[in-house]
Amino acid sequence: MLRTEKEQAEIIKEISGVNTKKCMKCGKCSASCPAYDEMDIRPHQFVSYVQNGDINALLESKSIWKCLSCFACVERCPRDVKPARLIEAVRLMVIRQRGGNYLTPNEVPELLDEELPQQLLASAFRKYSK
Amino acid sequence: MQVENNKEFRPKIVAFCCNWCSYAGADLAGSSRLAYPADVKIIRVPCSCRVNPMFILRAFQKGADGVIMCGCHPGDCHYTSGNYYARRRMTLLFSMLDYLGVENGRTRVEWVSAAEGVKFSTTMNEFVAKIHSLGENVRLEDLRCKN
Amino acid sequence: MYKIEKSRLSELFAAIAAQEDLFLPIKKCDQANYGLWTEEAEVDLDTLKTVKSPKDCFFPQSETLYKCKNEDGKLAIDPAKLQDKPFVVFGMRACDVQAVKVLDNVFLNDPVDSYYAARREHGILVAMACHEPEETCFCKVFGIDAANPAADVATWMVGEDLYWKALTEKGEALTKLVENLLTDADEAAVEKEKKQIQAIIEKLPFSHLDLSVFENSELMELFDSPKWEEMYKPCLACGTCTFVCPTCQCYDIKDFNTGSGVQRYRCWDSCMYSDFTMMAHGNMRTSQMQRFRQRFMHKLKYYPDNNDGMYSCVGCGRCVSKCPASLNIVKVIKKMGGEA
Amino acid sequence: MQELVKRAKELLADGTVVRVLGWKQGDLGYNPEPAYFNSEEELKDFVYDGFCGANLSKYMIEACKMEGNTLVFLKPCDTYSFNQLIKEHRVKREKAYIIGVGCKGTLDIDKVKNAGIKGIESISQDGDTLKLKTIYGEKEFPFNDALLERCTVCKGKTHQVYDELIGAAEGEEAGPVGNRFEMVEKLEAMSPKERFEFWQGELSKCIRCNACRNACPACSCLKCVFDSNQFDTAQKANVDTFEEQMFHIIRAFHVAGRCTDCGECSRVCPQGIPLHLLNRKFIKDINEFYGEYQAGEDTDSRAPLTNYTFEDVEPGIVVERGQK
Amino acid sequence: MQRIGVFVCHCGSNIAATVDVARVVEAAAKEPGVVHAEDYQYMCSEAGQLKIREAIKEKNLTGIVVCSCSPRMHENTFRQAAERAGINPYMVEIANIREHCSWIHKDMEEATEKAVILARAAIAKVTLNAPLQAGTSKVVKRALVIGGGIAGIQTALDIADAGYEVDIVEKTPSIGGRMSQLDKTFPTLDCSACILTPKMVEASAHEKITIYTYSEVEKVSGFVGDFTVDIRKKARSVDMSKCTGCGVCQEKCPSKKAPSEFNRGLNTRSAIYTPFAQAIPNVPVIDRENCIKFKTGKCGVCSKVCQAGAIDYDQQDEIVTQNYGAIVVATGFDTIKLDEYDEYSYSTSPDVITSLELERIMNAAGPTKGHLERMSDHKAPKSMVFIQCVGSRCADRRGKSYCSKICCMYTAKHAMLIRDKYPDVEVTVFYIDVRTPGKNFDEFYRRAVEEYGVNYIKGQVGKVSEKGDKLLVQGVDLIDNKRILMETDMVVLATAIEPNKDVRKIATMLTASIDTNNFLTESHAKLRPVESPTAGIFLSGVCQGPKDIPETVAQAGAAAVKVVGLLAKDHLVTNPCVAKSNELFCNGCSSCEKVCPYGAISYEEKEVNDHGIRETRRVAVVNSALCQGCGACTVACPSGAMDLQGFSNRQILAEVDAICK
Repeated sequence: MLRTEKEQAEIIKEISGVNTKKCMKCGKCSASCPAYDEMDIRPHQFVSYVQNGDINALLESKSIWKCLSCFACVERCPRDVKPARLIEAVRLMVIRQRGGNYLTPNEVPELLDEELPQQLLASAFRKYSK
Repeated sequence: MQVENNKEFRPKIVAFCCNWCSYAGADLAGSSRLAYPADVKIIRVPCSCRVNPMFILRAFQKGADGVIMCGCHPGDCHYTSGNYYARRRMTLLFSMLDYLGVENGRTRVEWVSAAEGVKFSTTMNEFVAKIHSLGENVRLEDLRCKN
Repeated sequence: MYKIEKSRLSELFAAIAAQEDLFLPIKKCDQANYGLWTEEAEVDLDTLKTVKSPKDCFFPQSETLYKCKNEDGKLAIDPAKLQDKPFVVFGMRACDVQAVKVLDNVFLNDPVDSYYAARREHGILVAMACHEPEETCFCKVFGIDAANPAADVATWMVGEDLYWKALTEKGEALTKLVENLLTDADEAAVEKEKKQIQAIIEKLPFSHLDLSVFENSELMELFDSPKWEEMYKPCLACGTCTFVCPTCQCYDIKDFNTGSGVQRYRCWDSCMYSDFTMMAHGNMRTSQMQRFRQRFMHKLKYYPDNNDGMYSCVGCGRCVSKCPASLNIVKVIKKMGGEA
Repeated sequence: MQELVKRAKELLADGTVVRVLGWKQGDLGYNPEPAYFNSEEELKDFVYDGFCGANLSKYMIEACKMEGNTLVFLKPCDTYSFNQLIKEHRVKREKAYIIGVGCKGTLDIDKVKNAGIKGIESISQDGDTLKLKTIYGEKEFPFNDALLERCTVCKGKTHQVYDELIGAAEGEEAGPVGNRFEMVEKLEAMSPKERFEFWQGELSKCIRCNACRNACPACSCLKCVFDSNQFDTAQKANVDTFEEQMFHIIRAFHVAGRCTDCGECSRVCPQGIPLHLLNRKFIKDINEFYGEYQAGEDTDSRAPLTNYTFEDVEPGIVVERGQK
Repeated sequence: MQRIGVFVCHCGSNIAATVDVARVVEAAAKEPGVVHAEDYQYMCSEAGQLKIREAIKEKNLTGIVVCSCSPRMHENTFRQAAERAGINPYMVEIANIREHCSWIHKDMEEATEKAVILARAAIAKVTLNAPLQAGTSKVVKRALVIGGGIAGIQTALDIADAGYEVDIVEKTPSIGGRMSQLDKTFPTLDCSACILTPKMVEASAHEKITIYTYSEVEKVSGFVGDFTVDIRKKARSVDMSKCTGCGVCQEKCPSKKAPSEFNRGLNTRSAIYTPFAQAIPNVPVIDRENCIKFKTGKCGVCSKVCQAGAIDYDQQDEIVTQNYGAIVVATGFDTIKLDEYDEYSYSTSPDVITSLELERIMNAAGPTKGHLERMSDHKAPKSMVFIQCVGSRCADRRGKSYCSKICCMYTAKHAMLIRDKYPDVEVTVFYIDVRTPGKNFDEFYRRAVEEYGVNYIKGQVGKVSEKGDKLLVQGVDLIDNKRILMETDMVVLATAIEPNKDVRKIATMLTASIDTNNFLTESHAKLRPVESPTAGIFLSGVCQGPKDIPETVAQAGAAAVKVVGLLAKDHLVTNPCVAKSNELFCNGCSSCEKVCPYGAISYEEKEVNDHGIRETRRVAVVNSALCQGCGACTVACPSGAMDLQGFSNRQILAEVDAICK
């Protein structure tokens, strides 16, 4: 069950479908990110961390919970790298290791708030469930 | 017995290569010493659009086990549009052969530029391996050419 | 006269095939054609006319004459083996049997065609009377009796039995070979069948065509008739009529490059084809009208003139049913003045 | 039919045409032949019924070389062939006066005969039933059961080119018809081995009579490649190995994108080989790969094989599709 | 019967180390038709060639096969050797036993076996070879240049200076192109107009140069040495022979609302206009879509004020047909559309502009007379942000995958000029990489940073949004890994460039090949960079790939030399391996004509004698000067009437047979 970081990096690439080699390190993902300041590891760094196999740092980072899943980085990336997918993949890996959802579908209606955009809820559900 | 037969099997493979891209790609594979099996024999044509379906059928009739056609990448044809016509012709021909029950791995088209010596070599290695797995061509051979 | 139950025919075929190659009508992909009998083959004796005639058994559509090879700069020739074993052709109709005689006149007269002669020598013809002649049949016009086929063995299918009668020495020999399967029979049932067949033939629409115009007219008069011009136009110049015809005997000789040598083969040719009799200088028959005329003049005039009045049409009617343009020799006979 | 004859006579009389190309009564109930009529007198033998299956467009190639104009009767599906021939400069539109004739479907006498009806003396039609007088008594046969395969998947009753219509209306729809690709799809679903056996069985019957080629309006070559020495491909050899298939593959390939699916090849094959299944495979592939295309619908579009787009599928699709 | 000689080359040890040359000779000698076979160390050497020539003479050879390296290397060498020995050069075939055999196989047995088969295939082919005669075609001593920018002008001048007639076709009312829109040029900060206009004047005054402005190429036929081109001269509505260029009509024109193309729509112009003051020719055109006279039938002011009586409302488009020996494409570029880049607010804020718009703003003849100001409120900016790589190096559908090459340098130029002229303006450049290969280029960029204090930040901008009358730029500094939120007055986008939209149409007319980005393809990326693969078509400027002015001018000169080299010949030798139709087999069906990329096939009604049948048939005729020998027609032809000389059906089949033996 214990995997090396390198193996984990491969799994993350596979889950996310991201080819990290396509990144040209322009930083537009980070520049576009609304949660940038909250993050310890920034979206553009996610790409290079995965590329370099520094997965433990990512698993422990708070960035994965700070990402809003707004996909601005995916939309604007000129090289079609999709950093948000990587973040999501790392998050999934953490959730799977812990085993258990933070959120179940039944809990969703209670959280509904007229003020909140639907997208946010969908994002939250993505984030906090397997 | 079966195994031994397969070991003996030396497929006959005809490769039609266009003069401007793929033949040059094969030359580059050669000068880069990128090996591929000697079963592949190349016929030079000016353009992939010169390859008549009749040539391919004839090769099978005379006992070829596989036929591959290589041309410039779509958009790069020396004659502007030749490979586009070739692409349609070969698509339809291959589909028809498949429909007649001929193993569809016996025919292949690959676009190889003059700079792609590596691609030429890997393509040929792959294709020869494929033909090895398919074995001898019996469905399209003219028995008169057997002896 | 012998008989055998219809249900035991497969035993009969197996017995013959155990000794000799047996060719008979076999149904494959919905069509009956003569083929080599095997246990799996679907024998079809009910179809009156096979698509191709049994001509193939004596004069195959394509046969290799010899092979030659370049062996270290020297030419090595390997001639094809002549037929040297007996074989049986079963189920031939009276017209098809007559057609073999037409071919004999061509191939067995000097110069003798050794390939054909060998097959004729070894071939045993087992004919079968036509139980239900069809509207396209007109063998009667050529004096052929579909009820009494004149082969080595004649057979009649009556009810649930096949009646068997050897007519020649070859036929006797074959009978001996399968004697243990046959039982003695009297001729009454067969005589009745014959009468019935003859009665039907009388009623067929083409049975009374009149050929006298071909006997009484000068060759050039027929040749120059303006009617050819009127008749040929629908002809598509395909070779269907000639390839289904049991008497067409024209062939071409060609070479096939096998890569390692050359096979010289001969194959049926068709006078309907534009390159028929093509020579270096060109072709003497340049129009389809001429080619069309050639076929029918040959069948109805040239051949009979050279063969004591024997026509080289046997009225099998295959061309009548197979011509894509519905042209046929009957229409020609009628047009030339042979309306019954 | 009388209306056709009447109109033909008028057009001959007023000099619009000098000859009529139609069908002539045969000597059996089911074998009318394509024929030229040069005078009013000759038109007495004119016939038009379900057995007039021949596609007269092919004859127009020769007719267009003759002096004067020709009146030709074309069934809806024949007009596709005519258009295609115009496109290929094989006929001249101005040399033809086209009467589009209505079509209720064309018949295959072999279907009747295969049902055991022998000795047919005459045939008449009564509503949906064919009444057959035979030597062996009176017989009946449902009209629809005698239809040629092509008519069970009729591509429409609309004439693509004509000068006038008789017995047909503009934009007429065909009744409910089957899916013409049904058998092709069935074959595609088979394993390669099954397909190979199917075709081996069918094609080995071929006698190389060339009826399919010579009846085909798309096979309009003055000199077929199989008749010339261009490819050293003998036309006359009949060997049950690859040579037969070579002929049929190349023939189908040469008419790919030009074949209107008129079905003449299968109609005329003396051995009943379903040759249309080869052409339809190409038609189906062309439709799927390059967009719907019906040859003969117009006279100026580029045929699929003389055309391309940058995004065309790669030949590898054949393998990919096979893996699904 | 052919008498064939086979010559097997050792190529030193290149071939002989893996192929048993002696066995190849032995096997070849046994092939039908072969009367001579030998091997030699280096067949391509003078001694080797001598062996070939001697054998041809001694053995009366009719054809030869050389088993050696790729025909791409030495086919011509051996053809010439054959010709010197008196046989037709096209009676030579090469069996490639080096690149395709000895170099890729290790096993001697295997390689030798393959070499024998390759030799056999070549022998089988040469047996069917027929002598071919290369034809000649004439050369029309006149060149056409499509596009009147700096690339076109320079090419035309160089060709004209060599003494040949040149026509320039320019789509807009004046020559000058993009360069005329620029203010200063890097890296020397020359005034663009100062260096361009003299060239424009020189071109217009050159006796060998004819300029067609407000004109487009309509149709091209023909082939290298003799192209026939239809040029559409669009109706100018002004008689060029009468107009004095006084400009009164433009002043008086009441319709002044049309956006100025020259100023990138930053201001407007009159309906009758010359794009800019130094336009050549200095003759206005009436833009009929905006002209009141053309829209309503009333007005006619320009006609009334024109002293010369040059206004002609009835003028029609005119087609000029001219023949040319060579054609140069110099169609240039445009900037890409930014409609889909919402994140930069280009469509919504007038203060977000492209660099080319900035050029006009900085230009003294531009919409602001050279004052740097915001387009929204005409206030002078206090700070400016430049964003690099907008649409360049993009893998998505919005942008271009390539680097536009010029942006880094012109941005440095802009930044430097602004800091120089307006030292109080803060200038920030967001970049991904700064790419400055070129003489004095990096020094130039460093000066912008070091001497002029331009603030370069590594990191692409994520978003530009409007905040009051300011623009809020959101980005990151990748070096410091810090969020940057910056308020600024103007944002300048270094927009990707792309080939002019019309180039696809022109490439199709010329059958010149084009790549997926619509840049014209060169014949060889390294060795023939200014020639299109289509003979007689040459490339100049950005239509071939992104480049700056000095590179463009250099390429223009190179293209001109190639053109001059072509025009200096009286005749061209044509490739004899062309298609040929057998009229006896031809159906006249037009299939071949449809697939011919060169328009080389035409049809004629011809009386033929087909084995005694005489009739008039529609038959295909190949113009052997036009045909390039691709063979597309041979496969389209169902009857096999069309065949390719040198690669005939029978020749290729013979090779197939020999290989499958």
